[in-house]
Amino acid sequence: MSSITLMVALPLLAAFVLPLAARVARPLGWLVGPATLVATIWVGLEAWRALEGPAVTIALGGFLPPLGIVFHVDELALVFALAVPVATLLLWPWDDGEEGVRRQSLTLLLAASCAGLALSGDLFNIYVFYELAAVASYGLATDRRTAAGFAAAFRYLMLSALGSVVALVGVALVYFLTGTLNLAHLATLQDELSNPIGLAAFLFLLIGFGVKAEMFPVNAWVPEVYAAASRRVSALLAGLVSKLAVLVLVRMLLVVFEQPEARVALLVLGTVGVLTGEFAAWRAKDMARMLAWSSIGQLGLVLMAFSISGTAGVAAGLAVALHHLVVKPALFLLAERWGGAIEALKGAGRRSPLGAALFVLFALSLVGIPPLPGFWAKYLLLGGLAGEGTSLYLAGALVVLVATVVEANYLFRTAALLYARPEAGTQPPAANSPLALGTATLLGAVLVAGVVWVVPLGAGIERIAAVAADPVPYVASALALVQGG
Amino acid sequence: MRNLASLLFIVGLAFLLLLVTGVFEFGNPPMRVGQGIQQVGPQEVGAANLVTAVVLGYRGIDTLGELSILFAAATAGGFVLGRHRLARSGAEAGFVLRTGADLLFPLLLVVGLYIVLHGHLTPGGGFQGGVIIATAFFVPLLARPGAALDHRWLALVEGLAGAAFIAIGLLALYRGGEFLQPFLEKGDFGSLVSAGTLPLLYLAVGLKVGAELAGLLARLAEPAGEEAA
Amino acid sequence: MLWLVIGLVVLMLAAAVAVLMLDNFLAATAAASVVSLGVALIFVWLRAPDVAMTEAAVGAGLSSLILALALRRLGLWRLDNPRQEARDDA
Amino acid sequence: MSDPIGQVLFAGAIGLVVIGIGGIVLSRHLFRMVLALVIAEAGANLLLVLAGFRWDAFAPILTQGVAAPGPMVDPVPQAMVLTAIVIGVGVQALALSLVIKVWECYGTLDLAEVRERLEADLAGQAGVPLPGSTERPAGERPLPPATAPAGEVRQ
Repeated sequence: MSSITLMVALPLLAAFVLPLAARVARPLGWLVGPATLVATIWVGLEAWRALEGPAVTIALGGFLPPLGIVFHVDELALVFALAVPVATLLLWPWDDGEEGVRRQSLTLLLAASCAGLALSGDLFNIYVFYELAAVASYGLATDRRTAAGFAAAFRYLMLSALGSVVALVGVALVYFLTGTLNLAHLATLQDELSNPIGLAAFLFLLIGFGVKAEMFPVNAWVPEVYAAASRRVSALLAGLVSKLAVLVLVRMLLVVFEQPEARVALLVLGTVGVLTGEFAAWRAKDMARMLAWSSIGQLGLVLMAFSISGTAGVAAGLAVALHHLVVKPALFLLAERWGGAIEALKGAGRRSPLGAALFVLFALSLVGIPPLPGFWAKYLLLGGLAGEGTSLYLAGALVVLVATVVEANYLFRTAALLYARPEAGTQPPAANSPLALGTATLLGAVLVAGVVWVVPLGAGIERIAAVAADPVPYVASALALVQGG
Repeated sequence: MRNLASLLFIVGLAFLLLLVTGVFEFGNPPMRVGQGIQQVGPQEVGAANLVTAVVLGYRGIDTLGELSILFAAATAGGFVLGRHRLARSGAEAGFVLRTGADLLFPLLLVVGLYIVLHGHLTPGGGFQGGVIIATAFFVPLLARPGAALDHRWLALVEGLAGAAFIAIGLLALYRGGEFLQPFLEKGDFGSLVSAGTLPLLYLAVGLKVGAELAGLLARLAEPAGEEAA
Repeated sequence: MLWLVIGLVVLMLAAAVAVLMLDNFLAATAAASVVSLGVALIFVWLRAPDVAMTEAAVGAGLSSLILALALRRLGLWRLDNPRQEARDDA
Repeated sequence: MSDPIGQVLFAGAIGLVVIGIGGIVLSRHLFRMVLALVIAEAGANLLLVLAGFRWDAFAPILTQGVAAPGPMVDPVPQAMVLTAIVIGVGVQALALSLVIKVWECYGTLDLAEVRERLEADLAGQAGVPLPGSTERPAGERPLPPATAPAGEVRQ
């Protein structure tokens, strides 16, 4: 089980030696990244197979918690830790040359940090991995080397750095209160955290880590960066990195900060995010920014789902997050050459029937048309919100319904344009590259598989959620490590 | 309007923070973890400098992450600034600066290495020493704007030092321990060869940080030659 | 002791405000390194020699060096008051 | 509450964080935003070290063959601050690289102007009209700006 640390160590090692390997022999450099990611996936699968009981804690460096840093392994962590190398491999930058090597190095660093975010059980360690993900993504955001890319990346960096300072203050407050950073240890110190200062610490951490999670007040960077960066990078940031940031917030909410006010804060911010995101997407004139705003809306849904208490909340949040993890990268890949004005897409479906068909499939699932997985995700979400019963949660459910209508409007409007007759004298945009189309097809197949195996999938999500929603196994696994020696 | 919202946000933040810290008792922290490390740290790790014991032992993965962040920043910086311009004037600085740089270079290098290698005993360590090593390589650049750092050598040192840090960690894993678990003899407490693998890790950190920062500084300093002309 | 600390903190806060107010960026950068040095001094008093050393070497030294190099590259390296020229640019 | 020195130090740390964050949010110049970030980080680091301070305690460094002479301050926040300082410098260096590149591309460091040019560029890339303007952009702008910064770089 200790080998799970390889999921972080191997991509880091590969990122360090990649520039050297590329200098020794070009094919070697070309191979290092994908081979490492495949090895990482294998390590993750092995760990899942070897996982006994609900959760296992690994003491890094052999230093027992709470003194040392731990990795906490349960199925929730493994799902996301495995999604990281898989998604990275699908969106791998197959470029060549000096810049290609840098891009690949940064992508590997991003993969390592995301795996670390999924596994880490230490507050400051999470902060370090979060910063690593942030720095790598600033670099990747400039990958088109346009003036707009540099300006957007700078604004992103400043907002994110501001968030990091706020998060660091939050970490300091937690340390002031408890003198420890281990999440399991913090869970046993509830008394010291359930006070206004503990809530303030949570809010600081929420704002800090919310930047990458595209949370409402700190998401101004999203449309700029996603429009200016290449679609592959947008897909990686929207699909993967945002989910890991949400996972970190959820861990804190479930294990450490059990105050009801913390949940309400998440619900309110998520709801505002849904409203602003969906309406801005509705008004957007170009595909890239429409997808960016829609991503903000979807992440709002995820946050709302996780604000529901108990297993129902985690199950709904997990379902919405995983669905978005599959759909949004696919849509960004389809927007590879369709990223421009939506109006200009008239008739694009005639030049690329497969692309248009895939777009319709993903749009239908995103809106939540049965029997596609998106429907079940929204079903769980609405059920959970209604189950809470308080007026605030019911208002949230209402917002979800309104957002769905708005979402359906702009997505179907776009889909209809794809099949419209092109205006005389204009040329619809070219079809997407085979690589992008192939990857999108693969993701579409995953979506269809989700329809076929919806029952075992739902059972699995329920099982994972039942373990993750309960702080007892989390603490118990750390205790077992300390007592077992 | 936007400024108003920002101001409101800042005032709110200040108020919240002041309110929060008014409650704390300064100078009497709970120290749940700190106490434990002070009790078992010297035996468990064998480093006289407990901060080093925490940085490389208890929180070793943080340090690895920190190294990776510097690497990511240097890589992204190179990615952003692009290829360096090679054509430059060979104008040299004055005699005093040149001689000073020649004298400073070995001095800074030795001081930097000393600080790196004594990181487990006295204040200082890989990061502080690495900064000094980077300065050692940067000062000659100031004195001779025509000279250029060989980025290939820097990349080699950088990559190998980073790989060495992880390799030491993986070796521990291979030996049946956990990733980054210190091994080797702990040695005499407080002597130079002690604390197992910690000095080796700090050496890797120092070299990597030195190479990375030297490269970063050289890249930022590039148009300096044009201006001197 | 108290007055020393108060003086140091006031100096730091004044330097921090100066960073935001000064029109000359070279002076603002210098003020930022004053803040870092002040923090480093406080670290010494807080029995944190490692951190003080790092803050002095990295925060005050390296960071100021990086900022100064960037200033030079941006053409903001001047000792006179740049407000007039800034107006001309805009 | 009780101790005035502690209050002063807390106020200093919080003051630095708030001034720094205020500077990031309110500055209109890209370089000044980076300077403000430096201050905010220094404040956050100070706050973190304060979290581990103990009265009448020694630095967490032992000497050869001697047991600890008395209580020591908490080494953990110090280790975290070491990490945070280095992370901060890395981020600053990257931020400055981006500032340099923005200056080379746009020839301005004024936040409002940069945002304007950014919006125009994004709209131009996508081929959609700028919000609030009737003219259609002619496509992507060429990278060297109309007002070349060349004359500015040399003194």
